[in-house]
Amino acid sequence: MPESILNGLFFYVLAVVILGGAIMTITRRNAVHSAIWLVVTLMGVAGLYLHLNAEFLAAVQILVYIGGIMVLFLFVIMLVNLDEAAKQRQFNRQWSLALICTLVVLVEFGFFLMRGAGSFAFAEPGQGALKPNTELMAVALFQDYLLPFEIASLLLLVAILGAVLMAKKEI
Amino acid sequence: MPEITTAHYVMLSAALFSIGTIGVLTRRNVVIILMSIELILNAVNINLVAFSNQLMNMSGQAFAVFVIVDAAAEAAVGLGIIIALFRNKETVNADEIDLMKW
Amino acid sequence: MNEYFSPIDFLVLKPVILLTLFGIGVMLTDLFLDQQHKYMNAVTALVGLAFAAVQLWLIQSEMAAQGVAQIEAFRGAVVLDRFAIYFSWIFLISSAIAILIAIRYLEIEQEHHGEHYAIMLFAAVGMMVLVMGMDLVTLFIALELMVLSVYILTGFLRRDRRSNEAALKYLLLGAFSSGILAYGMSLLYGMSGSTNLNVIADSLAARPAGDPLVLIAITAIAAGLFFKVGAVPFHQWLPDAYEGAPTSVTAFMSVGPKAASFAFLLRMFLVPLGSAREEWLPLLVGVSIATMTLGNLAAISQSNVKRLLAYSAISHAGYLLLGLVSGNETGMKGIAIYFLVYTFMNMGAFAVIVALRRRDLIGDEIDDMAGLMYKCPTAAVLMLIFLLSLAGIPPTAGFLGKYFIFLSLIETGHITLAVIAVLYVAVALYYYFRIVAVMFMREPVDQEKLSFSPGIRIALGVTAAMTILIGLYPEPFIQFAGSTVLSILR
Amino acid sequence: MPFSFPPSIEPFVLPALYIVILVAVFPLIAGYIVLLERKVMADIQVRLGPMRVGPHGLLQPIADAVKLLIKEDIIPAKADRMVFWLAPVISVVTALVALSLVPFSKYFFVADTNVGLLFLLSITSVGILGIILGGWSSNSHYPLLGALRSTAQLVSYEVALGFALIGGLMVAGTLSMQQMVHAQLEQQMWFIFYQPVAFVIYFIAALAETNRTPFDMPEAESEIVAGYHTEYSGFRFALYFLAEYANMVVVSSIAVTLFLGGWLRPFPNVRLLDFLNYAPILAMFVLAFFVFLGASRERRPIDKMGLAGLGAVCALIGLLFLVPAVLDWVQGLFWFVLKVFLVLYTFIWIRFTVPRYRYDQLMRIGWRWLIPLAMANVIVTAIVMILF
Repeated sequence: MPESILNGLFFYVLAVVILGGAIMTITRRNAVHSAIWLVVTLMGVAGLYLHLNAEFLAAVQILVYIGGIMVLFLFVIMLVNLDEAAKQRQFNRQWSLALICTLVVLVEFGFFLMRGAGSFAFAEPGQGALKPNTELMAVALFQDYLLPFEIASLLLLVAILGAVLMAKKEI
Repeated sequence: MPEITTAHYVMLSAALFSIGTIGVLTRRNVVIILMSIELILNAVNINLVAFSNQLMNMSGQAFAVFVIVDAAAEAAVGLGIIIALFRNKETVNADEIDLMKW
Repeated sequence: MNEYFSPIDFLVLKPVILLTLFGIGVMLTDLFLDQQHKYMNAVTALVGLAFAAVQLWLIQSEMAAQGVAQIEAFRGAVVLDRFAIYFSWIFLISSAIAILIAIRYLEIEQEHHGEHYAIMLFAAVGMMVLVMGMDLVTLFIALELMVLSVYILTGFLRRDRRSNEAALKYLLLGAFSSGILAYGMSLLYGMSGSTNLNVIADSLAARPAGDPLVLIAITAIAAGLFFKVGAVPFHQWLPDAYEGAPTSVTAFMSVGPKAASFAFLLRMFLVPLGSAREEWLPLLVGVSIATMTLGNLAAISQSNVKRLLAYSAISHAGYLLLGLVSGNETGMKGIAIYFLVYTFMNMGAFAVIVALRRRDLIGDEIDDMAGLMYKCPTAAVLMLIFLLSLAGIPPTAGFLGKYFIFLSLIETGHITLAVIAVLYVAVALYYYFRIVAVMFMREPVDQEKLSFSPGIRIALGVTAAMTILIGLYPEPFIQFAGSTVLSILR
Repeated sequence: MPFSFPPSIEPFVLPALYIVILVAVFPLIAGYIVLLERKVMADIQVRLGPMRVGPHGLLQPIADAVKLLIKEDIIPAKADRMVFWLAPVISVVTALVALSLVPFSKYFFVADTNVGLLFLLSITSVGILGIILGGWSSNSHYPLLGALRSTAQLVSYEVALGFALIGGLMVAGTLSMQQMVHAQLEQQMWFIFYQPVAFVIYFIAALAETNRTPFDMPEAESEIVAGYHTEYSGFRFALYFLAEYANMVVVSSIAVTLFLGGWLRPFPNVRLLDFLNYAPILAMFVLAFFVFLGASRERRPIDKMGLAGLGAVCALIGLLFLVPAVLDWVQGLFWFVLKVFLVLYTFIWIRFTVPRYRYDQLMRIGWRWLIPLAMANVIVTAIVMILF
């Protein structure tokens, strides 16, 4: 079945990109390099969305995350000039907690490999559809999730207010 | 090669989630801590979109949009606070932010 | 009317819409006010709260008149039940008191901007939607609106490093916990195929016990929620945030957002996770014991009153979690009445600290309270009342909440827990009385008179009166609380 | 079809071919846009412009490209080498990827997705990373300042640009680039007539997005040298240059697709004007005629022969267009390219007519005028659409 092999390949390549980027993000000394690797991860996630019939979300991921949030990150990194920080010790002492996290994940993976994918029972597939993606997204956002949508606008207003209040010298 | 199921995506998401968690717990640079939080939120979104694909149900994708909105809002305010802090004290290391006991 | 927005939706949201409009109004009028007239912003915000309260009252009496227990709106995304209305009252009251005590404080700190009141109103919007929410997406976004507003308020003194640091720590840990919470929510969605809490509850109930996914989801959601209510081991942000934030904001966040987070916690544990009670109960018992222990023991060694009250807030969270451990009607009633009382006594205590703030004195160290009895007997006596109430001494209101929670523990057979809790009340008495001792026994350092602004006068009057009133004449309040929280129990 | 591909890869064949064509041909086109710009500038300033290389300087772009390629490649000593290398690549890749979503004609497009315009916007927004990283990695003051300014400008104007596009999208009712053109065919109207305000805002924001005058702050020579690419030279500089012109083509293409009827000929519904379908043939022959005329005036024999050859090629292409199938295929492409070049011409025209804004003026225009105006436009459009 070439189709499933193609799918598998796609998944594994993206998984490597995502996880590799993530590991590089949290280990780089220079914050700008971290940010670049984070962009790699975010791109990988966007690719995954495309694969999962979420085109709209893939576009939003790139537009908002990479074009917006990551640019903001880079902007701030350059404003606060982290050259000093890059020369110092990069990690603090909470290794024990981090070790526990890693162990939990390893146990989870072990469980997964031992019992197979079927051991995780998710809800049964429904009757809905995911295409045409944008139209269905509009229906979801403006009908089913109208209230959260409105509150999200308020959330963004507060975020703008907060960012301006915090970052501006004189109000 | 076995079929790629939703469980594979959930595993990927779990791995990404824990990498993000490790980043939050171990890094000293607050900007990188914020980036690690973005990793966690992306793990959440992978989960949501994978479930949405499995269930043929748009709720997950809609939820993911809101998670992205939240990530943007948090990043904006967080970076604003970092600038304010940097203006008063020139450091971005979490354990040098120690005027109060951590 | 078209199909996706009905008059019912509008009715349910009326108080929230009013608050939003007034919040935006405050931001607009702020442009035209000079520094002397910034207090007008506070007045506008209070008027907004009053309008919302009137609407809430109208909805409540209409529901009572027609015998409706709950109104669903937005396709089940929100449910306005008595539980939501009850907590909404707490949010409106606490926001109003916080605004009253903020006016003078912000003037002294020279950070008196209209945005403060606008953000406070938006936070109230988030809290009110949070207690109404019956849908994961609504709950998540409302929670974020609330906490994001509080992060900003915490860092509102931009030129003060303590405030910056507090805001940053709070934001980093808060965002982290939101991520964990969202992860748990995503698993709930995957298991049930819906974001509606009732649907999730049904599909979780149909799962076999000990399902690994359910366990992971419970762990993630519990961790996220414990972060928000400041339970051990996720409490580290709380003392710092309380200490660094402007005191008026500390008063606000110790009551409003805390009550909202707790209501959210109740809703999550009782509705979607209700069927998995066996799985989370041991976790909850452990966390509540640890929370009471740490909160009470760490409070003993504090030299800063705000920090001391922060640890006492942690310990209160422990007591409140005990109410959920017993999980019966008395326990719920206890939690509800506890929050009503807590609103008044805690905000009152912080109002006294705000009153101590002068141009050259921050007033939040215990030593700053020295000889308060001789400088200003009123403040000292009021503080005594609030501290007695926080400790839970009988004639005051604080006794009532603890009484019901301990009663519920005994009813459900958790005798050991009840004993431990009572022992910690004794510990709490010790550190509260440290403050009292300083106020009454020590000589004042300076003789400068305290001056109370009208806002603080009103706030202190209301909080003290209610603390005593609820303590002396509890029946109507008990009935009010008791009848309202039943709606959440399935 | 004499032969056919296996069904599993069949849908990828044409797009792959188009990608190869775009990547191969676009640098050349960009070079000739530069030549056009220099010629127009010369004309406005009453000069001749480049005349040395080839007849009328027609080979100038190739000479320029060769020069840039063989120039010494300098990397500043303290630069962050990896990022310095990566930044122009990001810029150029995103710009070229964006081209793949442009509907050049009914047949000639690489991809048409359900979220086409959104993708286009998101990919162009990634290009900002190339600028900010390029400025930072040079480890030098002027590039960093230029990069920060540029980023702030791009992010600010992206908001206005997005809102302006929403106005057009509400009329079109689709995000797919092909469907937009079809919508204009069905509604028998270019959307510029429904959304004039949106078009103007879009055009201004597009000028800012591509760092063109009067918004070319990031490379204001007198203030911060050359902005973010001060330290770049040779091939890497050429990449930034290419990205800039690719971006110009992309924003013009969006304007053409959404507001100016895309690959439709003017008045596609009026039967009376059907003769316009033959415009490509006519254009080719007229072009050939003028080239021959020019050839007869040249003095040097090599120029004469060169131009004559070019004229012959034009005439040959014109003859080829006489085949109905070819004409049908080329029809849309012709109109699209014509419209894009008109928009580009306007860009160039403005560049040599309008003075540059100061940085604070630039930000004020963006935030105080364009964004509120664009939002008002969206609201008014929504109200009108509900009422009628």
